[in-house]
Amino acid sequence: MAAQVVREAATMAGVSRPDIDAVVVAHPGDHTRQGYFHTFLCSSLGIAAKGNVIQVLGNGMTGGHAFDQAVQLIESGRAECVLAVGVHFESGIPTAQHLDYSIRLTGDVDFQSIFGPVPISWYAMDAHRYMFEYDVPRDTTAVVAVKNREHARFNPLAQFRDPLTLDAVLSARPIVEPLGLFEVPARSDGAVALIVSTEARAKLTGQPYARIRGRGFDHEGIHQIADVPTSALDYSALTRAAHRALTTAGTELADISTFQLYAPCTIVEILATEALGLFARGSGAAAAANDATSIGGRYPVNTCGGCLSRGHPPEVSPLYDVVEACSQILGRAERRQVEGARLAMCVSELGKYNAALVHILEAHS
Amino acid sequence: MAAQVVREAATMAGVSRPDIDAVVVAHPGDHTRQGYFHTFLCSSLGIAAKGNVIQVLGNGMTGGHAFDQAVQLIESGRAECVLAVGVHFESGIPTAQHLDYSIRLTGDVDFQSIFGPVPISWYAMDAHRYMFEYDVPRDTTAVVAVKNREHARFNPLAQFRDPLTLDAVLSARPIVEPLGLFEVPARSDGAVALIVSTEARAKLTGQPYARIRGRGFDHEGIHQIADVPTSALDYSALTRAAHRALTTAGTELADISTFQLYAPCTIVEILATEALGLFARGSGAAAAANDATSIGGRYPVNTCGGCLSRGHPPEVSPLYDVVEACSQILGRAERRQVEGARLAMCVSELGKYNAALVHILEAHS
Amino acid sequence: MIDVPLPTIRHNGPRPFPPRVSRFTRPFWTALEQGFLTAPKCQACGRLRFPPRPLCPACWSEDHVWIVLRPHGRLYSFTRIHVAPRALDGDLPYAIGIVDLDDGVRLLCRLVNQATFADIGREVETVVLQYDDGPLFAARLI
Amino acid sequence: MIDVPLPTIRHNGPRPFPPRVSRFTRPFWTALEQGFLTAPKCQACGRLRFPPRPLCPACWSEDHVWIVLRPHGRLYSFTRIHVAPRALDGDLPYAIGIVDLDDGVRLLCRLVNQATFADIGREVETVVLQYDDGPLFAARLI
Ligand SMILES: [Zn+2]
Ligand SMILES: [Zn+2]
Repeated sequence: MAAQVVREAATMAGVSRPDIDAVVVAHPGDHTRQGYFHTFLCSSLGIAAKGNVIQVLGNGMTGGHAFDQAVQLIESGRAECVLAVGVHFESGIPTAQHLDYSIRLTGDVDFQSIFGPVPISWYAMDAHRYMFEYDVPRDTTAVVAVKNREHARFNPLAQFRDPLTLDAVLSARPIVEPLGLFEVPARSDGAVALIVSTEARAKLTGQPYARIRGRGFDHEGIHQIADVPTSALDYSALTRAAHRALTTAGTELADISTFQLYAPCTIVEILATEALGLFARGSGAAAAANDATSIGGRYPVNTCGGCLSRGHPPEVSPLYDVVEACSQILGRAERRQVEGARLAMCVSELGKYNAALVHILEAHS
Repeated sequence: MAAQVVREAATMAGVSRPDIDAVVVAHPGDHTRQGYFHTFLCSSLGIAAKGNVIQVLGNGMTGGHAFDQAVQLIESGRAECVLAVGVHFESGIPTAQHLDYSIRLTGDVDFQSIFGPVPISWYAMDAHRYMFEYDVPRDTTAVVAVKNREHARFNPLAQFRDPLTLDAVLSARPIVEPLGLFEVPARSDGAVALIVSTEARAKLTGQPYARIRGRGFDHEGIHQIADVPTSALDYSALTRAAHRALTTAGTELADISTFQLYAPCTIVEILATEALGLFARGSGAAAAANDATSIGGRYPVNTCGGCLSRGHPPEVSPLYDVVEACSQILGRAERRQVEGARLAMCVSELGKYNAALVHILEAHS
Repeated sequence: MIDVPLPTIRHNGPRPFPPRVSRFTRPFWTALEQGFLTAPKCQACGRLRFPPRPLCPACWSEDHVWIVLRPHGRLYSFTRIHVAPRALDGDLPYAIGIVDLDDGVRLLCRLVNQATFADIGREVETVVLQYDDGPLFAARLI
Repeated sequence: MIDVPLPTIRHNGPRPFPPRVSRFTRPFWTALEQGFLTAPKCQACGRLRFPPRPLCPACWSEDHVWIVLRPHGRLYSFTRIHVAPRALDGDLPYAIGIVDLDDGVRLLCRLVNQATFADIGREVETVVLQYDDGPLFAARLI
């Protein structure tokens, strides 16, 4: 499957096998039986690379790192045409077994994981606190699930495309309270391959392409929660990373046409939009309820349907987001198209937005 | 332990905590219970990084990637002061259990791993073939183990420092024939932390420092063995990667004072010296037997004792090699010192030298 | 000086996901067994470290003394979990919470009550859960 | 056309490290069960793919037919392994070899003989090892 996705990406990019001089793989997680998938993939595809062949990881940011790594290989002059690949298969593994593995990832294994905080439980605690601090009812936050399903309806790549009502979201069985089944990600498989090249090479194809115009990163030096009482809701790493990305891009938030935000739960999308400065603290949920983040709204967020409806194979999601960003700015998003989209922002994160990685892409035609 | 090594590295480099703006961790392998060690480490050390925080991997090249990644973060302008860390603990895991994991790494899991080719068995087959093709007796190849032990005797960081005789090597129990206990790596734990910074920042310390002068990479597009009959002994990825590193460094092989080669088995060091062009094909073992790769010889190789005597925590070894290279060119190698060393080459690899990563370091004082 | 041990709640059977005990963390688990929740306090800068760790994240000093944390705090947030790893399957559903202790430490732990949304921000105290193979710490509403 | 099945050697018990069988690799294992070692041959460029894989590494075509490989080849190298993963503990020591088949395919497999250094470069033939749960392929000196 990975091999087929690569072939399709290469075809779309007008690239042939010998052009590829570096391969970056988003570490596929421990369920993939084939260890060191990246070099296995090179062999399967007969790719002899002179720039680099590497596997990268970092929680939810894994796919974001893969893209960033590809960009960096170009920027540092190590490669001219990089293949970035993400593959994730978990649906063959029972949920409880999957969680045995994942609780070791999102907590101090000796002082936090021992209590069983599954990854999404950290976000659930954010949801409760948000409702408490800003006096926001659950149905206002839950509307994000409905909005994203509306977006996914027009995305042929999405995992869930049937309409979803707010009633269905609110009456679904609880998973990590206050969040129910439709406010947390379903389990997904997926694969994405991207080609990142020098601009000179992209021009040669004669096709429209996306340029990486800005990049920002921040890690707040905290793993999940701080060791002292402080706000857990400000996602300040994202605020700083986005500021850096906008600065390097020489642009402003108001100029961004569409946002792809890594948000495994409804509350995460809300807090991320606030951390970006799209909405005031405590007002992100209400803004979403007023369609501000819908296609056609002021700040269209997760036009592909996001983690909740497009699907969320964790290591792959940020690469899907780059695909969607390109589709939007190149005017190929069909019924999901944000009118006149020129600049798109992609955000991935790790932990509980303890770190954020932001890229700004621009259309060039 | 990782935290203490980091503190020591920072002190040596004259760097304080807020200076560090990126962290790269060599993926510590599946025995480390704490998942996503990199972000855990940032939290433990209170490092808020604005450049990047990432974990990288790629078989034996994992530590090499971590160093290369740190260099690349500097080159691409994303960071000014990067912490590269490798940690590996496997001695608490029984050998057979460790091999359950590692056979999935060095072979096609469905068509090769099923026969039980432990990682070093691939090198063992190279040893047999080398002896056959070039009519070299085993004791000539085995001498590399003795030579490396001689080097390790003067390395306070080495795992094995007692003298070792050729008789002891030859009469040791077989592990992967023709290789016996002292021709393959023992199991090791270890940790290394490096600081890589911009040259401007290094100059500020007023201390001598090592500059990265050249870098080369190559992946031959093969996983372990080719699918058609061809020489398995030419390690041609190394030939190409070294050529690229020398070209970017604007220097020649003859100018390199010392070589740190990733060589888990005696035969690997021999074949790597031949692939580098230090010796003609088939003559590398005899050259080692004639002290050509000893300290004081024409091409001193693995002055720290290499994987066999310094110790071989796989993800960490390439970082140890950078430490040794710096010690040599900065004149701090004490009784292992290669006289007048100015340029050092570090090589890491994956699979069976299916890929090679080469850095050339130069002293600056 | 705190010399009254925390309330202890007995649990039959072993801890579902037992912590490792290292040379460094042994004092923590020994003290907890005796009813005291402790944290290393940096001797260089005075900061408490939680989770306990050998190096101070603020100043990188290793010097520390173990001090006993006072039991009183507030519930910052909580969740009740309905999908668990295999080890915790028998405990479903279970609640965990983020607790801010008066001593200025934030920690994650089990919440022994059937908490509701209305309990967020309320007062809690730390307790010891004593299993057959050793202790865990937890919080309960007061 | 090869219509004589390979020699079969019976083994009691299951394969120590059984391969997964996917939709793509099923024809390989089915043919092996019947005594034939096969490989996909690219319909676009004619290259044989081993290990079997869905895409041709040379031309990226998926088109292929499964062809039967002739049993004759040479031993490129081998090793005898004395330290094994848990699954293969009962087989210790065991030999594996790299075999170059006359059809131009290089593969890794078990070597059923007590080979010695003198056997390197000698002729081998492929055989089927039939376990209770399915087949593996192997080579033996002739
Ligand atoms: Zn301190
Ligand atoms: Zn072909």
